[in-house]
Amino acid sequence: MELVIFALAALGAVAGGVGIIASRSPVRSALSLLLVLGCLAALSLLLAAQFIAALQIIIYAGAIVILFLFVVMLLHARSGETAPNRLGWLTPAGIVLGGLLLAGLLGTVWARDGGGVASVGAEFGTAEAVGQMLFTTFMLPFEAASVLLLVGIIAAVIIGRPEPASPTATGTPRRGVEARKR
Amino acid sequence: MTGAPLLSGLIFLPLAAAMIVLWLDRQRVGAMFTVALAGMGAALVVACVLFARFDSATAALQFVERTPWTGGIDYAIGVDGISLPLVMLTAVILPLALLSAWGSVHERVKEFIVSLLALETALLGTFLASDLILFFVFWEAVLIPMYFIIGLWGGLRRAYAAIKFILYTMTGSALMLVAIIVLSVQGTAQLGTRTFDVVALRTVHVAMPLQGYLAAAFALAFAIKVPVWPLHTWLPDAHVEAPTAGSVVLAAVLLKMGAYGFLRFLLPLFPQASLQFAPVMSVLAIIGILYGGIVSWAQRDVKRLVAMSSVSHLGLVTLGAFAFTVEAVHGSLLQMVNHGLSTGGLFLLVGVLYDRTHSRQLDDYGGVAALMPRFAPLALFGRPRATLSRPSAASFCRRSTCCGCIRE
Amino acid sequence: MTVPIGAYLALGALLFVLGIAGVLLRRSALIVFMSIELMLNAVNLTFVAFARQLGRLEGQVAVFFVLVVAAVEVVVGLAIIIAIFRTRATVDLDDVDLLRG
Amino acid sequence: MLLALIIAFPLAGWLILGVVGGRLPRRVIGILASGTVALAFVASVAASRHPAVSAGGLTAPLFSWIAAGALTVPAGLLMDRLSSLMALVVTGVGFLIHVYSIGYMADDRSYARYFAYLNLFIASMLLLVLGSNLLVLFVGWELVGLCSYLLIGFWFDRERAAQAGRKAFVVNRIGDAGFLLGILLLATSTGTLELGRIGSLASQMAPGVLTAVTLLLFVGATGKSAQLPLYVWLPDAMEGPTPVSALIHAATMVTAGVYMIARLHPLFLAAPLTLSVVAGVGAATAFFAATVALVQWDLKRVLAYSTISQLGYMFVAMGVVAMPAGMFHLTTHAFFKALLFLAAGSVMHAMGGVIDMRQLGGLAGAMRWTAFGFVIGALALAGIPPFAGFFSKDLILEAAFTSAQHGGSWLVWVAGLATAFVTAVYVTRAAILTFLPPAAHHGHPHEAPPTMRWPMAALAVLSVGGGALGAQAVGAPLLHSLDRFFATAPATESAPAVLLTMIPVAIGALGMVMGVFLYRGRREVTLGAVGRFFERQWYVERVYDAAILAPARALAQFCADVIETRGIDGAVNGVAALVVRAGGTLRRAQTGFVRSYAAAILAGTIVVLGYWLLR
Repeated sequence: MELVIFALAALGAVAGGVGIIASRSPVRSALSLLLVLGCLAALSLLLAAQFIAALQIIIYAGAIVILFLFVVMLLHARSGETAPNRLGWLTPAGIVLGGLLLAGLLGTVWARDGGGVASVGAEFGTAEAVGQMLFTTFMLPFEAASVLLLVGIIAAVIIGRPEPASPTATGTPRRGVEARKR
Repeated sequence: MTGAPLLSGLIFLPLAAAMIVLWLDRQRVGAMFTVALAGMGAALVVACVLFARFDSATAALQFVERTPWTGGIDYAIGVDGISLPLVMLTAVILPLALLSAWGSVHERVKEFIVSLLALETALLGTFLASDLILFFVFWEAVLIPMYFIIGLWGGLRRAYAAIKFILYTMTGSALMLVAIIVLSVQGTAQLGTRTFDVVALRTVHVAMPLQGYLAAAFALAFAIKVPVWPLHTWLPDAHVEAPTAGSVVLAAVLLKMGAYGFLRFLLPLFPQASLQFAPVMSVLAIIGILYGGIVSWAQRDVKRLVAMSSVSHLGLVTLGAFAFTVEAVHGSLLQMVNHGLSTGGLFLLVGVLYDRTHSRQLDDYGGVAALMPRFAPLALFGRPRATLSRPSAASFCRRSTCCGCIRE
Repeated sequence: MTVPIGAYLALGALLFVLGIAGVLLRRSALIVFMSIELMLNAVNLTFVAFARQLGRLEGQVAVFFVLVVAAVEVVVGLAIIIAIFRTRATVDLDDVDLLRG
Repeated sequence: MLLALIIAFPLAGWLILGVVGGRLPRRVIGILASGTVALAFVASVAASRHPAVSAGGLTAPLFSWIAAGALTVPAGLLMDRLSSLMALVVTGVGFLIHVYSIGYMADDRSYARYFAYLNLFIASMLLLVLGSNLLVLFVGWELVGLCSYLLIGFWFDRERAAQAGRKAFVVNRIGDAGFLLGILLLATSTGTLELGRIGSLASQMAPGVLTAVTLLLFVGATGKSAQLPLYVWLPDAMEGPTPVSALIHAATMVTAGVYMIARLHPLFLAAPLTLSVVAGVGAATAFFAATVALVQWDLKRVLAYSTISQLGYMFVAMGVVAMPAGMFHLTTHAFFKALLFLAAGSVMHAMGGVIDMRQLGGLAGAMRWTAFGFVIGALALAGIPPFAGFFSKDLILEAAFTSAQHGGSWLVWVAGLATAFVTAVYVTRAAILTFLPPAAHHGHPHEAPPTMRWPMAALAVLSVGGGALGAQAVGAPLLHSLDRFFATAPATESAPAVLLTMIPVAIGALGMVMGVFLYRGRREVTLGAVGRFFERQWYVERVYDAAILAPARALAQFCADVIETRGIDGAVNGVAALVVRAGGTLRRAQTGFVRSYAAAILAGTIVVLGYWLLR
């Protein structure tokens, strides 16, 4: 029974991955990313990581992909590839390198396989257990993560802010436009 | 011999004078020069006192002063038979160089005097330091004022000459630093305490292959300073571009640091390796002697001519140093002092000529002797003294190498 | 018959390579971003798989932090893309080569 | 102590004149300079009378000069028979020439400097002669070379004089290098440089080393005494004032080489090969110089070549182991050659510097003393019996003859005779062209002032009476004293056959008759092609230029330009350029495309992964 779920989820995830790369319109690739996230959540459940699965759905699928869609909508018109591809050599190189990496990774996985699966209690992956650990041993990283988020927010606001129409009172050269003139 | 800290006084007297000069007003050139001269004069007096109270019987270091500085490195200075003549040479030559600059240097006089004084301190320190790191510090300290002297008050291509001078010496001394550290590590392993003292490190026995590399590093650093044949190209440029005072000091004393290094550090610290290097260095020295002579024959610029002749004279010194017999070492030391005095004198004369005629091309000097009758014999005496001094040194070379080399 | 952990790892590897292929092959900045997200998720999967195999929760905590980082990265990245779009009116990565050596 | 005085006097003279000379009045300078040399003469006479001199040698250790490890060199003076003779000659002739110079240089601007250098020369010559150690001798040797440089180039504002001075110095240095090599080899093989002890150690040395040492010393001698290979500087040295030529280039300095060989005769005696080389070079130089003298128009150059030729004779004497004869000839030669030079000097003095014989002639009338002096000198030089030249030259030719009998080469004796003949011819030519009418000059010759005349007179007397020193009839006091010194030299054998002594005299007379016949009435006879060949010194100078100077200059240029600038500097700058170029190529890797960087990162990871996997 578990095998069937695993197979389905795996298939879905791979299809989603291919969809991201192959699809022409960015919206469809965003949706295929959504599919991948869903399948991954399922797989996490299989691996007794309920909290992670929930997180995956809420944060990733809920917030990040939505953000993507916003940006796609914002830039929807000119996202097609019009300019000639100057890095012609990159596609074959990408495929070759990708293949090599896959072989390498699979090699390591196959070489290291073995080692039994540890038995684990029912409340193994629950939010309570993870939360317990998060707020005790991983206290410092947790706080650091929060600071990181704060910084990220501020950065996004500053970068994303549209240029004010008139030059600012302090006479600092307006970014962007001046930079290009030099 | 505790007594008054004679050596430290000797080293830091010029520096004190430099401080005073710095404090002086820039316009009062006369005052600055007198203060500087007083500083150097005092150093000369101390050097003479040192000479008087130096008993030549013992070979050990005398007037040793040792104060621990940081981990294993201590401010240890001492003088012995090898460094005494060179200290005296420095103490004599520097005031002369200063005097020669009195008339000829006009812009930025204060900085010039300060750098000359700093140079004297660094030179004295180099000759007196008996701690490897302290020696290295003074060795590098010499470069800075010399760089400014060549770089700021030099001739047309002074920037090129100054940089070339610095790069040449720096590459050498960088390797030397590595060797010093490795040596001290070997030393601490065998002696127990962490030390850079030359006398202590002498007893350290270093395995042969490693000793070879260490000796090679030291030899390279010193070979660049004593221009041994292939590494000498910085000397003509530095001489041509340096102002008179600079060339005098450069020729008379700086070149001796390398040879001093051979005698004081390379031979005692790495006996087996030095034996191994002896044939190679002797051949290079011989080439240097012949090559220096030949090239100086084809020179147009008189300073370059004297520079190349210095290459040849100092080839003799390295030959003596690597001959490992008492006479040879005596000879090379004597030759160093002789060369210092005669070449220093020659550069002073060239400086005087240059200030009058502003040209250094040999063929302009044809009838100059008539213009300055008293001056010409001085030049002639300067020149033959160099040749006369040569026989006394030449005859000291080691038996077979020397005859071999000259016959060759 | 439980699924061997190796399968999960292999799947993670496959997804990771797909992500890389996406980064190399596509020229639109957005698609590249999504493939990066895909790669991050592939890594999350591996983390979870190992956590399960070793029975240690640290794996899942690691995933938590990866998520945080991914979130910040997306936010800042998209802001940059918008800024570029506003000045260069393009999303194509190859146009943006001002930093040539 | 007496010995030190001999040198101290001229040295003091040099110091005083050198330092305060400029301010002293001319008269005082002259007297001071000549006075010091006179005192030196008196001191050397007193010293040579000292009993120790005839015994082993009066020594005066001065100070311990070098004490370095095994090699200790005590500086000291030594006077034995040989050096006493030399000291007397140097101070005696020197004094006469100083007196002569007072008159000759009367109107010269740098009067004091001239006498200072002259005194320094006498002092260094005495140091050379009285040195007890080979190194002290060498220092004297170098100082003498320095003085000759200073005095030849005395009128340094004249380009030719300065060049001649430089040439003399360089050629001498070449000789000195050989000499120094000899000393070093001697020092290393015998361990000592003490002249006294070298003689005894000569026997232990390996023959090969001994020959090498003696040959090197001989190279030094040829440099200083202007023998064939290194003679080129002497003719040009005539640019200096004439008294200088008389003193240095006739009487004293050039004989230093002969003295050195005499001083080290035990070494040379033990090296037969070197002896034959010495004799050969001596004979060749004698003949060569005589022929060249025949065609010179400058009177001083004639005398210069004749000096080279007479020195050749002295080396022949050394070569055929007739040291006493060589020294005797050295003495007599000092007298009559100095006389000839002084006479030439007074001619120049009278004619305002003109010395080219083609513009002289008919001076006998006005300059009676000078002419008379010149003739006496000429007769002595040609070897006509009553004069000194005959006795000394004859002895050498006899020795050459006997050595030829005992297996030496006949060529030496034949060359000696030929030279005697040519000498007679050129000396007659010089006399006729200079003094006999018709006069070709337009100046007004006047006789030399007394200060110049008296030294010439004294030298004339010595040229005539000098022979007595070695004449058999009078018991040859000088020869006997020298024989005892050169104890190793064979005692003078039975009275030589009268025939043997008559041949050189006949040849000399024949030469003079030939000269009179050829150049009567001052006909400027050029000997055609042979004359031109001789004139260009058998093209020796040109060979030197082509064979040595040109390639040396090319080598110097090559080293200076190619090796120095392009070679080493090139290498250094090359390295710098290399680094810059490498930087350039790497720069192109920064394409600016994000995706190419991604690809690069990926490649990196794969490599690491691969390494980790396959390790």
